[in-house]
Amino acid sequence: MIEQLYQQVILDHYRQPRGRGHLPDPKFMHDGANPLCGDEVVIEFQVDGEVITNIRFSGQGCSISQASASMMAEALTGKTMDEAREFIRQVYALLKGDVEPDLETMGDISALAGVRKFPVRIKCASLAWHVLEDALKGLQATAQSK
Amino acid sequence: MIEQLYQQVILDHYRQPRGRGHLPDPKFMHDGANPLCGDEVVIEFQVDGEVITNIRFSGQGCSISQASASMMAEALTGKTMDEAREFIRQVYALLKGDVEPDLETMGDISALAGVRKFPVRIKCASLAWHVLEDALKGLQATAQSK
Amino acid sequence: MATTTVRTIDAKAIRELFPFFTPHEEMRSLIYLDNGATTQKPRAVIERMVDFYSYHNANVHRGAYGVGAKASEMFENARERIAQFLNAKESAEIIITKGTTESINLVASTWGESLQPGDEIIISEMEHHANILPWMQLVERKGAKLIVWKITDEGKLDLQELQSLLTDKTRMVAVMHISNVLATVNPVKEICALAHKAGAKTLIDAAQSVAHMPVDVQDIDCDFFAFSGHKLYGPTGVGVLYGKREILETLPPYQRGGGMIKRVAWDQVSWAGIPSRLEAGTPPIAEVVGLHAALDFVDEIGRDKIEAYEWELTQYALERLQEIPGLKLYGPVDYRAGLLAFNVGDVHPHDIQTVLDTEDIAIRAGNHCAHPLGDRLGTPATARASLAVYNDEAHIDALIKGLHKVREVFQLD
Amino acid sequence: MATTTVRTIDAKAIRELFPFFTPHEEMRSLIYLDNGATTQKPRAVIERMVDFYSYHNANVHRGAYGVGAKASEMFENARERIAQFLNAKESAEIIITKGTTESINLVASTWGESLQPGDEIIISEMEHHANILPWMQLVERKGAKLIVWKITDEGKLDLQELQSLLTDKTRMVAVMHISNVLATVNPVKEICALAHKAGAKTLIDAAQSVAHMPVDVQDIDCDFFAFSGHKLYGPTGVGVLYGKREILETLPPYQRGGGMIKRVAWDQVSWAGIPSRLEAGTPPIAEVVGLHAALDFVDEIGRDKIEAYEWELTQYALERLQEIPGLKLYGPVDYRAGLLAFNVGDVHPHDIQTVLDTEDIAIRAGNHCAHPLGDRLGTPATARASLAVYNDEAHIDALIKGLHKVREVFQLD
Ligand SMILES: Cc1ncc(COP(=O)(O)O)c(C=O)c1O
Ligand SMILES: Cc1ncc(COP(=O)(O)O)c(C=O)c1O
Repeated sequence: MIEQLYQQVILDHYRQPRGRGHLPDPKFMHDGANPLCGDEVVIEFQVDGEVITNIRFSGQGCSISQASASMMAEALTGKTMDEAREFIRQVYALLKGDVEPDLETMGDISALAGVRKFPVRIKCASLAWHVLEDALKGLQATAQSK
Repeated sequence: MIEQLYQQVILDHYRQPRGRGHLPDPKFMHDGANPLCGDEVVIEFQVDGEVITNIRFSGQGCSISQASASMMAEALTGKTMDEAREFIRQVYALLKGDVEPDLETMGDISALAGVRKFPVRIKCASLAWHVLEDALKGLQATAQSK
Repeated sequence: MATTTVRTIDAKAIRELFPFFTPHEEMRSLIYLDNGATTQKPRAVIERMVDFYSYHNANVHRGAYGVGAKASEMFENARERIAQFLNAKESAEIIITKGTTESINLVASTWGESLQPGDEIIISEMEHHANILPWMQLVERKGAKLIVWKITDEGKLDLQELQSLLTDKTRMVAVMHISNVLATVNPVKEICALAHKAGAKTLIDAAQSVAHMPVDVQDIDCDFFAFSGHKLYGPTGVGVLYGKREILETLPPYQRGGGMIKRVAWDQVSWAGIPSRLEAGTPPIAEVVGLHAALDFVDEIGRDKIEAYEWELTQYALERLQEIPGLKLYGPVDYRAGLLAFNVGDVHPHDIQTVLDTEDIAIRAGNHCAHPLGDRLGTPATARASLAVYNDEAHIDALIKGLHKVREVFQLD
Repeated sequence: MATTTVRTIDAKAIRELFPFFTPHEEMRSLIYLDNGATTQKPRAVIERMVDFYSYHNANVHRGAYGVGAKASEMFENARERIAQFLNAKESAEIIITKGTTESINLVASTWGESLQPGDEIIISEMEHHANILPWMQLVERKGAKLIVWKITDEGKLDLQELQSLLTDKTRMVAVMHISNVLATVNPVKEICALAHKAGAKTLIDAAQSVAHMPVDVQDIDCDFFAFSGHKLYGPTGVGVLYGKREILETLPPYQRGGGMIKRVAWDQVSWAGIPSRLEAGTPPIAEVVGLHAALDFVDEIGRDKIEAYEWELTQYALERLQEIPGLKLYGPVDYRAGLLAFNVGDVHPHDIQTVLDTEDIAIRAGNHCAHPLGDRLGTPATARASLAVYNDEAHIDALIKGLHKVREVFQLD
């Protein structure tokens, strides 16, 4: 059971994170933390028209929270903001068990389904996605108010 | 049992207190309260040489605390301070059950023995005596420091 | 002395849910009429705490999995339940404290920080010390002013009078929901509306109301609402402060320690959000879990039913107390909560209490932590019988019999 | 891996006194190594509270006879017992609070009132947030200065260093008795002597010590001493502040409400004496009664024996932890309390915790409410196993096995 949580892909993303670091001139930056365990994730990204062109993350915390941030940076780079929003919804559904993992559409992220048996770790797995979701909401609100 | 607590003499002292009131020019004044029930007793008195010449009390509280103050005013007026101290010790012994009530030496005060069966009322019965004892201690300390 | 009212509640059946009222070696059985001071605890409350300590005990929050996560979940579920009980918008509006007293002190300390010299706080003349002293200290500290809303001769609060006290300097109106001496049920909804119209905030001291009537903080529209677990069939050591989110979010921390910060460095501290920011240190975990069970207990009976039943019982008591010559009752008689504060002739309340105690009836005697009200009523102390859902007419009958005995012992004829 | 030490305590027999460790449906049985966060509760503690709630429940003080007087007596007896447990001179020196955090906040708020601009408070670099944040707030409010007593590389406090920090402006030295991360046992007696020589007062945060070693406040000669019931086999919702009478008597009230006054009028208030003055509102009555039973539990085993036994067990743990490649242990190894904070390779402490949790071993992971210490150690989080009297070598063995599993899952080879 524990091996379902800590699958190879998770360890890989934890140890060789994609997109860990900072942007020289981040256009958008948003952070979040899981106060119960202290996990922290900061997301920076850039936008070209509707497309998210660049995602970097920093922060610290358990392997799940950091691997999940890495997977997100990888999966959402190049997606439009609408696509990203839809993708985030899919990830929540995956974590909750509402949809089954599908390697084809979700890639590495399927491995996050392992948290289902560890309810308290769902917050770790969803942290980075919540941070980006919040950031996109902020963007939308700014755009609409113009 | 309840009639042992509220004996006729107690009710008499409660309703017709001896020495209730104030001295025009009190030489000594001391107060005390039973924080658990709110009983309050203030004692004023005068001293002629070694003799306590005048005792007045004021305050408010249950019949036991007020009757006991009245009895004290009556019993100790005219006694020397040493005699008063010894008397106070006797009253404590009576309340604790260490000596038996004796109408001859203690008079009305014997009735206070009724509180023995009501441990929480012992503090009510002893309040006035504690106040005077404290006042006499204060006097002694002042005298010795001269 | 039968009543004609329909019995909406079977008090005897309810008493059977309480170990305190089931025959036991340790104590003779007691007619307990001191519910204003604290209520007895149903078996369900005691057992929920025993269950917590026995099988789920762990500290909450801060990175615990397994048993710790379960404890955190039970704790946060209780917070949700409290929010629902009060009809708060969300559980983040529920701050766990150790009691009504702490809840009010917390508001006076944190919200009170924003007070300016010359600002005014209105409290009523009937308040408990817990809703007087924190404000006294605050106005002194801030150069503000405490305005006392006088009671009517009937023992009520007059809204006209409040109108005339409200000024553009009024920042807070803090009143009790139900008086612990007069039993007056104050019109808190109307009070809050008037206060808000004047731009003031409101705090309701609900220590005496939550166990005895339905409450809805959104309907009352108060800004703060405070109560204790132990007067609500729950454990000691726990209380609640409800506050509207938009106000709580502006408050600085109260006590400081673990659990209420995001990050501490020697040169900089950032606070956690609500409710954590206002809850430093290990909270009363088992007590909160026990309080959850107490709310369930109350709602299983139904707060509407409890209110109606206690009013029936109160009417019966009011009627029968008239039999006692020389008895002076305080507070309104047209409508009131189930508290009955009185004096009998020249007998001191402690003596009334002692006589009743020998008859196995527990009442309270004293100033009930409301000295200024005692001064207004001209009596430093009263005897007080206070009802709860497990009391019934037989208890009132015993009280009446006991009061006749008081008159007899004190030869009042 | 047998040890040669003489087993002074039969941990298995002790576990049988705890419902948490007896087999039950509700939970799989757990190896509980999170005692630094909170301890489990012996049956005697739970039962004493059940007994109180079932048969003796009443509010304390304020003119109650019968059952109320008995409750007051139980409450005050517990205060006496706490005084005796700490070897305080008298029970009036024992203030009931809701926990260590409140105890320290109380001192910072009340004693702190007398602080002057430029005054200095010394705290150590290893303190828990509960002994940092109240002082930070105080110095800010008063224009005073917080001086941080740095730890040595070994994780200890150096008395020479303290000497150099003490000035004629030092008003308070506040340090923890035992570190909840490093497990360092600080030389509190020597610290108090040095502080007093400099004219400063002292506060000891004893949250981690009272359950694990004999303490004697007169011998330590501290001015204040704070701890929580829940880390001492007692209930949540209750803590203690010891203070020397001559200092407590000079303190203004902390929270305000019922029970802490002599007399309230609109224009004048007079306070009650100690300890009441510092205890506003209904205290955690059942919790204090439960704490009494917890002190009895500890003293029946004997605090000398507990200290010796836990040191034996700690030595065994220190030895065995060396088997784990890549394990970094924090804190001194020559002597320490039974807390073991560590990291394993690049595995995050929460992941260590999760793996151990699946092996039915409960430890804590995180910053342990000591961010500044984490900064000093260069690690935001650690995994922490912490021992109590019911733990034994088998638990350490299981921990070691679990850590091997961690290395395996995380492919650390
Ligand atoms: C050293 C130390 N001080 C203070 C505290 C705070 O105790 P409490 O949360 O019971 O107030 C703790 C426990 O978390 C501690 O370990
Ligand atoms: C109206 C009122 N307010 C406040 C309090 C204080 O409650 P606690 O002592 O639980 O803090 C009480 C109870 O004594 C009360 O009756």
